[in-house]
Amino acid sequence: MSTSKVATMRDAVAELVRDGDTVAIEGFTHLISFAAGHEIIRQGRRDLTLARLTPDLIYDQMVAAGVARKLIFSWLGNPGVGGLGAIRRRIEAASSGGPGQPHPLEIEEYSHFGMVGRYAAGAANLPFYPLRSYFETDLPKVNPLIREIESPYGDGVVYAVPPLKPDVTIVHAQRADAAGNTHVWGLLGCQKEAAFAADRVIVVVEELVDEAVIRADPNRTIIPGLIVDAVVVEPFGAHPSYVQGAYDRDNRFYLEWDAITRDEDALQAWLREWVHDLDGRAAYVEKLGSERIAALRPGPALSGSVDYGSYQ
Amino acid sequence: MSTSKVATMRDAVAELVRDGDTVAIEGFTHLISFAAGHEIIRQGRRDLTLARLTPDLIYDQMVAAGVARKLIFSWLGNPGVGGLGAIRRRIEAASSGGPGQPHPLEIEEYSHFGMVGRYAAGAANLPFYPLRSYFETDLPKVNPLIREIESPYGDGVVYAVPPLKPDVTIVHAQRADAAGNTHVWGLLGCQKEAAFAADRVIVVVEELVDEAVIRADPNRTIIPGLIVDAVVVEPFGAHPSYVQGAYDRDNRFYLEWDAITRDEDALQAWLREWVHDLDGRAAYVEKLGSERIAALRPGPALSGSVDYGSYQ
Amino acid sequence: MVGFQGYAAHARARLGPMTDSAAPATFSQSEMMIVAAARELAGQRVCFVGVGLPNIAVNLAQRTVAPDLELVYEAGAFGSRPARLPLSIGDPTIVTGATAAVSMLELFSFYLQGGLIDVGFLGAAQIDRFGNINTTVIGDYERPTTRLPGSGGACEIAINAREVFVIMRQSKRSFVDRIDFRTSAGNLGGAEQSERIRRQQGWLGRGPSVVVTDLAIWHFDETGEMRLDSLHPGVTIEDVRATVEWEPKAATDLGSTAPPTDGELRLMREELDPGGTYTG
Amino acid sequence: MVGFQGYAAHARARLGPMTDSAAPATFSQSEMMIVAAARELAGQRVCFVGVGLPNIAVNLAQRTVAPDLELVYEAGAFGSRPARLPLSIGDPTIVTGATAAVSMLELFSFYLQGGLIDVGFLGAAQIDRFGNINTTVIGDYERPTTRLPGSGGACEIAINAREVFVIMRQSKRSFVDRIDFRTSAGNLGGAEQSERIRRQQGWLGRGPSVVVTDLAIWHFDETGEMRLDSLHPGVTIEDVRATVEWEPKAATDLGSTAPPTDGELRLMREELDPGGTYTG
Repeated sequence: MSTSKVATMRDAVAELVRDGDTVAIEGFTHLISFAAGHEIIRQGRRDLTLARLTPDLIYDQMVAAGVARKLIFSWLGNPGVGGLGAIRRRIEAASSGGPGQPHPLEIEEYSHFGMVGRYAAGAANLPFYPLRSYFETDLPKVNPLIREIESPYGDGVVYAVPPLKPDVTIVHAQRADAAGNTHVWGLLGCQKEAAFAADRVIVVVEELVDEAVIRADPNRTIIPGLIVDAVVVEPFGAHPSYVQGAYDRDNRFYLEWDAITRDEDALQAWLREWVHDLDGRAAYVEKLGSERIAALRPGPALSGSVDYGSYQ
Repeated sequence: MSTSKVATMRDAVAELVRDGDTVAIEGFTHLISFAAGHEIIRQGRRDLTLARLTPDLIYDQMVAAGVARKLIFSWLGNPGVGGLGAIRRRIEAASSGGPGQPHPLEIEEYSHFGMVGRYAAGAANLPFYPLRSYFETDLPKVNPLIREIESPYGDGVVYAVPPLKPDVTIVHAQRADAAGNTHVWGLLGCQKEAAFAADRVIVVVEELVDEAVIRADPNRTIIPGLIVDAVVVEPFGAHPSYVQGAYDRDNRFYLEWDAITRDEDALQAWLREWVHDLDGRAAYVEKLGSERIAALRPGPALSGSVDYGSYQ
Repeated sequence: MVGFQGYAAHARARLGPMTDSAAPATFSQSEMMIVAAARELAGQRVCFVGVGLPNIAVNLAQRTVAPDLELVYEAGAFGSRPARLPLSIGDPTIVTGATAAVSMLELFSFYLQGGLIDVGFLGAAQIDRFGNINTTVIGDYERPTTRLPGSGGACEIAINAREVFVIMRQSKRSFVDRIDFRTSAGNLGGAEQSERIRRQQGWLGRGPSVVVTDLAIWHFDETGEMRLDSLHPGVTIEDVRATVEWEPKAATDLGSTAPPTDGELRLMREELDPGGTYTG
Repeated sequence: MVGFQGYAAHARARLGPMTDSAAPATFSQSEMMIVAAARELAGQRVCFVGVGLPNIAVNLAQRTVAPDLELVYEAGAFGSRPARLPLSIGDPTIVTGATAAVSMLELFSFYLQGGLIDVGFLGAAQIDRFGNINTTVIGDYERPTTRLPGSGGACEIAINAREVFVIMRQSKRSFVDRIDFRTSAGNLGGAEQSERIRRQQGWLGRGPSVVVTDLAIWHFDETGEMRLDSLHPGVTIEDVRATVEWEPKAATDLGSTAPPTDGELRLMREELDPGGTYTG
């Protein structure tokens, strides 16, 4: 696996993300690849099905930019702040649907465990994933893909969710080698399951490291290069989400988004200024300014080193 | 969780392992708690159901000592060397079963994935675990607990295995704090699943560390103290298996076992000399000798440290 | 788990600001609600934490009545000791210094569905007399008047945590006779049905046990229905009736909630929420 | 995956020692078998490694015809670069310096059943003409004359690896008309049934593609039956017939296996197996 998969974000998205794809930019609060989402907007992809447990600001922006046809999710909001205006308008549009209204967004809804189970079934080539959730709730009534399954041991019925196999999964990580072997620490979310379930995988990293750094700590490897198609080096590419140990979540941005997302014009203006008028992440970072970035740097908290032992 | 769970092996086994229990001493080649197995023999437990993917030498010894009624497993042998004589004689005894023969050992057999899936279902409180294995093989014919289950999505039938919930799971690890929060590195096997599936958990460690060492690297935690009943500090407690970074597998012992296990008298003599006549692991280690132990120490291979960041 | 502080803000925006007239000027109704909720955690061991109001209540409890409380965040953190009050439940401060950081598959499978959670702390947009919760839509699902966040992990927490605490502001829009969508199971149609189905389904949770609002503390009686047990300072039973769509049951020995102590207020105002995000 | 070197040793003990008379004195039949098996891995990418004979063959291949071969061990290691030949497939040397060390649940779910393995390398105690494998019992399951190791991961590897290589010694006891127990699926009753069932079951593996023995190299013809393709040096077709219970098919252009090179022998004797554990 000595062949390098390092690519620019522009080339990776151009080659691996196609109109009509099911795309999963995963990462639960932690490690959300805003850089990839913005590049998908810049390249004008259309009719995407966007899958994510928590659509978060990145999907609000992508929906506002018109790249999406459908949303697969489990929790829709700006955590601790409010709603996601663009997505909400597209969903609530269904109720009025007048000519002045935006085109309704198709939705397919689960719970967090259901979404994680869907990725896990996809990754494991299983026809379904069983869980105890949903009985006596209204979710199965509005989502016919959530189905009952009877235990072969005569102890009752549980529910099943179907496998979710994205055409492309995009994850952000602290570091990877040129072959795509990827280390992640902090919250792991469901990136591993989403990546193994996908047909194509793009890994975006803060830092490109030598293979030896990965092999020095094999238990830290979340995604093997074996399933990775492109490695994009994009420091600060997860802002305004965060990277454990590298930078903090920019809560100020999440709070400020509440006003922007309520106003379609303000949102479109934001997209022009921060996405369309910039040619990539480097420009975005420069526009943010070194002061804002410096304020997000955490102090150190080292894990310490363990000894795997040399066995000759 | 400031209350200490640190106990001696004698007390931990006396209190937590009971006649008739289903016991899982897990660890795939790596981290097998021979120390716990020997203490169970010394305390004369009876009618145990022993669960393990690979019974290995420890269960051969326990079966020879008469503690077991039944074996639940997926691969029976001395890897790369040969068979497990005591277990084999007890199984093959079924074919002759004469008065001179030992009492037949009940067996329940799966594949590795099936065993891991059983622990996972037990840990997740699921009524079954689905997998694609077994179709068109003879295993389901001899194990009625391996059953077909139909996908609710009309795409065919897979097999299911039932949850396995040991009364007690015993795992060896590099280190834990007094509350039982446990770090493991190297091969992880299915210890996590077996521990979460169990009613009681004993963690045996090479080293007792301060809680701060665990909290410095939360991604390294395989088992939380929340599910641990006792922490036993037993350096070299996994010999002749190994502990990544601490000592090597004693292959010489595994090779020598082949001759011992073929001869019931030699096996019983070994049990007397190395288990019954010793009062614990410390005596076993002393008997092994510092030279043998020193020869098993690996050279260093450090993981390196990562930064979790301090977020005040 | 769901961020109700967020939704509640919207609800307030729609309903017009709620006045604090019923409470003394020294503390707000939100502060009383958070303090009362925190106190309910006394003696609890492992708590699954929701964003927003549950989050601040639980962090207050860890600093007051429940110092050994183990915090579990659905994002994949166990044994967190947040050095600051996280705005989101996926904040880096819940990981640094935590006991374990695991995948969500492991957290939902082994910790939650596996039965290791004592208390699941939920918010809600609508709740009925039996503690069934709606966090999905107001109006029809296909044609919602208001689209809410949805389940997140709430429907899993509601059935797998040993018991469920709910914290929410009460009004005729939130304490309703019939919820528009059942996102998370409470006592279903009542205690009898709830116990039967929970047993039959192998759920490890007993269901909701307490609801703390800006006006009062509710528990559940033997029929599985919500029962008013304590009124916050300055709140009258009429205030409660005026903010509940059904005719609420009240305990014969109706108590009155002790007001926040100076220590509790100081912790919230100076340490946990100096900006007043939750308590304003 | 199973340790057949171990079982084979027992089998030999029962059968009496196999002579190397058919092979020149410069190398043993075991060495020829291992070398021939290693060469079959040329051009392969990801190999799931069994203990014993597959283990040494794969390690030899990584040092000769397939330097980029990614080794996967069921114990939970991916991208291993063993500094020494591990006696067991759970040896610490497969972890230190590996690309990833993961739980067995993850390895079997995502790597194997998920379809990332190109070649599964298995041993066998008994094999039939269609490549179905027995590693469980000789005789009746309830009353076995010889209890074998069982499946381990073999039955999973047999259906999920893109193709399956088998390495084993051949004899009338191991190359049998009917195996006593079907542990791992090969081509079932033939190519047609195998393809139908593999499609219907959603198995990602195509089944067995090569069997390398101490006497010869076998592939599978369009009917799914084993076909003799190459005889090792000094081995005659009669030697093969004398060690197969059924009447074996042979390729019209029957080849002869090139003997081990000095380089291959040196690697085995000096680096991989100086003790002669596998090659003796």
